[in-house]
Amino acid sequence: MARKLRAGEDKMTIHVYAKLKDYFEPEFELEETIGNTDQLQEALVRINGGASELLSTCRFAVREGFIDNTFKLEEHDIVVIIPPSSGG
Amino acid sequence: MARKLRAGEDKMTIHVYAKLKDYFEPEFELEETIGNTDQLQEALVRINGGASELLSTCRFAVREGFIDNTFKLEEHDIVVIIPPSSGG
Amino acid sequence: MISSSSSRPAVEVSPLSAESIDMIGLLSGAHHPGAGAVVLFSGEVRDNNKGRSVLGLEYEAYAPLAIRMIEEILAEARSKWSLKIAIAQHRTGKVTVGDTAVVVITASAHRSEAYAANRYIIDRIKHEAPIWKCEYYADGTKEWSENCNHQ
Amino acid sequence: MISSSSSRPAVEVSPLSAESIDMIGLLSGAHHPGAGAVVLFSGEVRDNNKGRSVLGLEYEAYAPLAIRMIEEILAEARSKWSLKIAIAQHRTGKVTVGDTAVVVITASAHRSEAYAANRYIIDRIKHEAPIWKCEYYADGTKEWSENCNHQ
Repeated sequence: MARKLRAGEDKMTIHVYAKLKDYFEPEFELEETIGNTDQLQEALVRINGGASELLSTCRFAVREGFIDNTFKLEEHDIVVIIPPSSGG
Repeated sequence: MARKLRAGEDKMTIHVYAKLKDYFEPEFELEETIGNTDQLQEALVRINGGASELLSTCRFAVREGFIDNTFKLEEHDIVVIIPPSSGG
Repeated sequence: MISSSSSRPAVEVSPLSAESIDMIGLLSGAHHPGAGAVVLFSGEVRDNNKGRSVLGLEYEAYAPLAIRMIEEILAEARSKWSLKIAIAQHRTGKVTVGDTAVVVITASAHRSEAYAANRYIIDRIKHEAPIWKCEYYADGTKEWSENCNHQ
Repeated sequence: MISSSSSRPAVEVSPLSAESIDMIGLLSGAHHPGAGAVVLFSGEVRDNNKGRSVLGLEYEAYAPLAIRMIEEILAEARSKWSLKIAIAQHRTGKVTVGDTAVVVITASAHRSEAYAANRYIIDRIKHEAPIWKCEYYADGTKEWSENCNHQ
């Protein structure tokens, strides 16, 4: 997936998959400043509280690698939110 | 394997497989009277003592079913001698 | 996808496929003169799940990460069990009842390794790779599978 | 060879074959709408064994008993793991390096059962069925395998 370079824009882009698409658009932008995955999770719950439980089980990825809450998110990042695999 | 009916003959027929064929013909007849598998094993060791160890690990079958030493062999029986499987 | 213990050219198999999985083609290529055991697993779409009648599934993947994770799982299995061959391919998109959703093929000198590695690979793909399943039911509804660990 | 839990006509597979095993044909027929997991094991002739270079093998069977025992093993596995499909076929006669000597295919709702049953079937066939292997070596000698339990 090619990284988007968008000159002059400082919005964070969010991609969601699978059941998260029941709560969010597959791809959308966040206006607010987000510093880490905890803050991102909080921002998403503000958008749709119904996704709260599901979000608490998700992992996050930037640049095709997993990140945790210690990773410093920057405004132009594309963050992928990864629900649990079905495992079946 | 069709059972051989041989009128007028009272010889026991022996079939051997695999490594036993290094010691015996694949199919041969025994002149002596054999009552059970222990006696059969002894008779075969008398024919070729080199097979003694191998014979002690073999099973015996009559009419496509395994038999043990309690089975009363009769003179017209066809006895199949079954070495251990290779297991590999 | 290169098997380091193989002297033959390795078959390049993409870990994800949007088209039907060519299980027969993959199996036909999965032989090696030093491998006495080949084990194939095919995960196929059942006509029912948890008591509900299923028409088909849709698999969605976060492709770049899914591909990298499957390749890493295969490389780890190859090394751990000295496999001659280890390949896996998972469907994306819509699959119907009877279709193969995922295939794993392993080959090794003896059978214990081929079985163990095969099971290890499918379990890790199912539990770790970012691939999700949406079930379409006969009653017209659909549902994304959540973490259901029955096997 | 009839799977009692199947509503489809069962494929009749002879447990012994003097001709090449049609692994692809057997696998192509081994699908069932209620089976989410298909596992195939192929035992193939390796180019070496215990450090010796192998040209080929010859399998000899006490056919009537071998056939009955394999059928009984399959029936037992079908019942124990509620399999949708359980088939096995073992070669007799000469086989060369790379040839399939024995194939086992199992299919069940979930994968644990298909793996476990497949392994159970091949282990019992290898250890119990009256089928013997003669190895032909590159140095011109041959040898009947005796009880070697490595797997």
